[in-house]
Amino acid sequence: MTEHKHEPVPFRTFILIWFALLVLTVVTVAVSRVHLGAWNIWVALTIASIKSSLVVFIFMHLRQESKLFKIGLLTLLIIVAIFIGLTFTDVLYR
Amino acid sequence: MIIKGLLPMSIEHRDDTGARFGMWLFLYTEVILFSGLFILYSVGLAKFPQQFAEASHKLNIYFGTINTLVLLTSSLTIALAITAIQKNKIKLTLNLCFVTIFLAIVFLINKYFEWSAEIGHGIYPGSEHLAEMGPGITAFFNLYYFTAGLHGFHILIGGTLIAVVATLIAKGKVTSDRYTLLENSALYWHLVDLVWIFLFPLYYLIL
Amino acid sequence: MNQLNNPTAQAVDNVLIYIFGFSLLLLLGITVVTIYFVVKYRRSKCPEPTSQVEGSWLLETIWTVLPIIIVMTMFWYGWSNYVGLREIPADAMEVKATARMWSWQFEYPDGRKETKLYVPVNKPVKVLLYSTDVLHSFFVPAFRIKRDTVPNMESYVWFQAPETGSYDIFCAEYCGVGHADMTTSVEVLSEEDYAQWASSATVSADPRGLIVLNEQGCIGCHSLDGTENIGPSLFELAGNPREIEKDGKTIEIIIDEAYLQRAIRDPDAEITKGFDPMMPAYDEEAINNEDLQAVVDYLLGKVAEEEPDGDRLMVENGCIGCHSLDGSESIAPTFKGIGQREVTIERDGQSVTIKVDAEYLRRALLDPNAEIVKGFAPMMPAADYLSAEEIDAIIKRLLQE
Amino acid sequence: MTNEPLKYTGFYSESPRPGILGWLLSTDHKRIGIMYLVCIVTMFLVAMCLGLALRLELIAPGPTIMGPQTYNATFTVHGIIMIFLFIIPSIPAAFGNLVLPIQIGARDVSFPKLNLLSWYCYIIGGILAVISIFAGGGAPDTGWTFYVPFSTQTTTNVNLAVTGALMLGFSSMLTGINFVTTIHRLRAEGMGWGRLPMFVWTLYSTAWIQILATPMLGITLILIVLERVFGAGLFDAARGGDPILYQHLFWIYSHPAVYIMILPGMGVISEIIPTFSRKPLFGYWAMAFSSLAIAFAGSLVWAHHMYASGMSDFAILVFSFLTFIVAIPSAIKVFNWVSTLYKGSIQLAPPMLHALAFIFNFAIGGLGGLALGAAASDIHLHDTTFVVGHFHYTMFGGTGFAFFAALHYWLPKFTGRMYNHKIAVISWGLVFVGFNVTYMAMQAVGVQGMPRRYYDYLPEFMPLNVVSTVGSWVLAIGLVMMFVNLWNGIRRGHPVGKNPWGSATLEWTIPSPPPMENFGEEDPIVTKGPYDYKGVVADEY
Repeated sequence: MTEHKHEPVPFRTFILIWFALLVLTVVTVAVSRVHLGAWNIWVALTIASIKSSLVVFIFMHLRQESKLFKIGLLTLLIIVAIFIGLTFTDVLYR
Repeated sequence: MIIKGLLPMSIEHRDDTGARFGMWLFLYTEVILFSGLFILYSVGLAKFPQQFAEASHKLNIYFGTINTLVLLTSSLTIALAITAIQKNKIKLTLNLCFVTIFLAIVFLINKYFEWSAEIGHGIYPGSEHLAEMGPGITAFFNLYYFTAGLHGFHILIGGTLIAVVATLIAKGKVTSDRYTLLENSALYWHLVDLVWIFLFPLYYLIL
Repeated sequence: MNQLNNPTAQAVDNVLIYIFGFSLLLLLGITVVTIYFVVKYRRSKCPEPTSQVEGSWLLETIWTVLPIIIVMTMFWYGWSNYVGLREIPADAMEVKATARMWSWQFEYPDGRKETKLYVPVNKPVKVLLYSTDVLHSFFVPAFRIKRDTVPNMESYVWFQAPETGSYDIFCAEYCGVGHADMTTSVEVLSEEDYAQWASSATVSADPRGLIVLNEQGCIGCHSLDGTENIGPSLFELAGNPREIEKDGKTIEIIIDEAYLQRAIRDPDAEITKGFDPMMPAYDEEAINNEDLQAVVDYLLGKVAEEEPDGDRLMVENGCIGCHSLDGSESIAPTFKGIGQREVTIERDGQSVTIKVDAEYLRRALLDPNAEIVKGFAPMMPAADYLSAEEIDAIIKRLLQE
Repeated sequence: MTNEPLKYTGFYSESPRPGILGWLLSTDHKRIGIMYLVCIVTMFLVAMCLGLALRLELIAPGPTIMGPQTYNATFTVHGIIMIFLFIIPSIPAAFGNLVLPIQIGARDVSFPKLNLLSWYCYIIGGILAVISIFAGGGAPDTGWTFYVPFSTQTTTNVNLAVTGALMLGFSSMLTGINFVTTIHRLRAEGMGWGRLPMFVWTLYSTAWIQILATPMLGITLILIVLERVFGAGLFDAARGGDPILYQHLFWIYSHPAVYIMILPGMGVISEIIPTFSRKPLFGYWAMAFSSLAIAFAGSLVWAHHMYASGMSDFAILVFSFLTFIVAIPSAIKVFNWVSTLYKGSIQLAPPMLHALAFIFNFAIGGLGGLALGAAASDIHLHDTTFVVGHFHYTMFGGTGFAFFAALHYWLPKFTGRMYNHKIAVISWGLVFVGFNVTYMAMQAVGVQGMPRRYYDYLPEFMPLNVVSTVGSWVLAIGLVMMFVNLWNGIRRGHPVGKNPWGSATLEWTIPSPPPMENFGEEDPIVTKGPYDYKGVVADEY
């Protein structure tokens, strides 16, 4: 049973990340006004993924946690992808 | 032994990492909960791409964007609160918690105005006006209301949780070397933010 | 399990026999080995274990790889036979099956409706499946076919019966209180019998005028329901004004018998505004005077609609599925003697006893769960999809009981 | 039989609070486990009576003892209670709580208060489910699957039942979170992953499914309630919904839930067979990884419940393929159990009899599943009583027998007294024979084409239905005998020592019943594997 004590993350880091998140929000709104057809949704999802990784790794301190936490998150994402993906084997080919 | 950092039964069984890990596991369950709605959404989008875009136009993008900024900022303040408590700046921690709660309330008020406007237009689950607009648009708004409603419910819980922790901080029960409860509440709050990060483009920005 | 030599049943049975056979073999093997070990190494004979082996990579690899191979053959065999259940022979006849709580209705391409599925022997039949309320499932054990009927979605099954006879149809998806009673049958008739059955159906109830319109292909350009097509619609013509172009001038006329006769015999003389002169003229060779009169009468609505048949409606719409005609009561009150009955109903939480009359029956049909006959559960679907004439016919028929 | 009081009563008498509150507010894993056990067995008996009534109704065509509406409500409630209130919590919540912390050398689970909270969720869920039977509107009649659109249209008390199921899901989820954290964080010194008893491995796999699948049930049930309240048309094709999508969401949880039900049972069997053969479990790592493999692959196969639903043929191809994949780890487990017997020293004690019956029943259930996994044969068997027989073979013949095995195996440990072995063997025989007669006949009549959930049936199905009903009586007599015998054993059986069976896992190294702190002041240091029987001697009793 090993204890992981976090070093405090400097205020500056958090504020920088916050700023990046604001910029990304503006970008995603701006991009959505450009017509890219089906690509719109993928661009929006990509930006959302970048934003959420910033939140998960920095705000939620996942960067500082042990491997266990990261493997757990990976498992979760795989499972969610499977749930959505396999549902689409029905929906897309019906 | 602690429940999410609550009062320990005996000091030698304290396991902060375990408590955080438990909280992460709980967050996984929340993600799956929302993923059920995202499955419905993605299937709807695949079936009715035009109608979803059309329905998305009816949503007010300003409300959506402002709420996004509000939530991102509240995420920042609660993250800062952890650094503050680690540095034993109790006063600052408390203030940051209050700002977070304030932003949560702003978010809900915003949501209230947004929804009343839409309901005023006769757009709500089961309404006849909605039924007239055809299946695609109905599906979009049903999902929008249920997803955003569930998310709003989480905001409510998260805000309450942070308020409780703030009281405990003020009472000195959550301190600079026993702050897992604050950390876990912050984790929960970030999750609420994460869900919105996906909800926002999917519902407000489809073109 | 009475019929095995039809194509769909064979496809399924091959797989069943293959898998059940292998399963039996494996089960026997496992059981025999277990019993042998238990007897041979029982504690009274072997007080201490004679081996402390913890595993064997070789054995474990063998019994990982072997089952993989076995089940993959099962998978593939199962799939390739399933494909046969979905691929319909080109010469299949189509029948629409509509499931509702708790009866089946089969509709033939000529509009004939039946509660049993009559099909000719040796002819592939494609059954299109619909549901009006909840999920049901069309299941014929003899043909090993099953498919859910989903509201607002179309699906299908097909089968081919090589022998005449009667085969059960079940509803296999739970659908409420009458689920177990939702049974009917496939009646496989010999070709002569089927032809006779089908011809009795072609004595069409349609008025002569409509038959002529269909035969002459008028419907191809002129709709009957008001939608504008290549030609003007034939919907509700009588007495309506119409702008026509005659001799280069636009004039307005009132549609009447004489106009319609001219429009059929010499269509190019007067062209309805907004349409092109392209309709062929129908002389006496094509449509004789008698038929012409029938068409015109039909278009002007002079043909009396035949009154719907109450008995038939009650069967077609599945009323009989829950309301018996012989006095037995399980799910719902019987129809026997309903015309002279007094019933105790619960309305807004109060019990009232009333005499059955036309008004009550109408309420019971259109909003069945507002007043519930004492002792029964509120579960009847509203019959609001029927036309006013049809409702009247059912009420009339019930009051005669 | 003796009736002398036990000299030592362990956690029954050592409690910071006396009396009933000492139980209701206890955060001790053993007390919570006992509370679960009592509720679960009660619920089992209730649902068993409902099942008997169903069988009795089916003894002849036409109405016999109840009307169709009652019949539908009865099988619905039978299903809800058996699945949500009995099988899902049976082994993980009751025996998992009792045994897991001791087996890994911990004093308690990671979050004891959360553990108590999940028991309360269970109780509230149970109460709601029971109220839904009697409250206005009538007992729910949707079947435990709550398929739309029927479940959104019926006037019966679906909302309450669904809320109950939601609470039970929450309970199961919290238990899962607790177990995963406990297994990661609280293993005693020396308790490496290679020394975990197989029961712990299976609980670990189960807990992950509970975490990653149960919320999907939550959202699905919430949507049913919202649909009933707002009538939004979420699953109505005319309003942009999709009724088949409901089935996807439902089975995304409910298929993995099948593995929540069976995996811990497999764990119990993996404990009992080595103990009564005095031989290490054959292929430890294969067994451990096959548990994880079942948990993972079990999440990929949900739509094999939907071949006839109107789903796309491509999906049937994919899901049929994946379904056969999940058969492999189960097969490995069966082969390894049988190999463990080889050259052992086999004692046919009551737990071992139940374990061997498990292997037989589970083999039938599993092999029957192959016919349901193949696309063509499933079309005929789907929604017939073959399916009912099949899942009773896995859930009752499998998990049920594993639960009985666990009762006979661990109850002496946690009560300190031994039941009568002779009666235990006789009752086992009755249960085994009654079970197989009941459900084999049910499978056979399903192959003939009798649909499930049928209150009435055609006369040609009668003979096998009679056989099945008679079998259910034998089964019921055996079960009553078994529970009476266990109850008598708890009340006045012989006191037992630490280790009546000669097992090598940690729970047998502490007194029976265990003390409040499990291992006392000193945490244990583990130096050998869970199936190392060298020097382990069974106590006389």
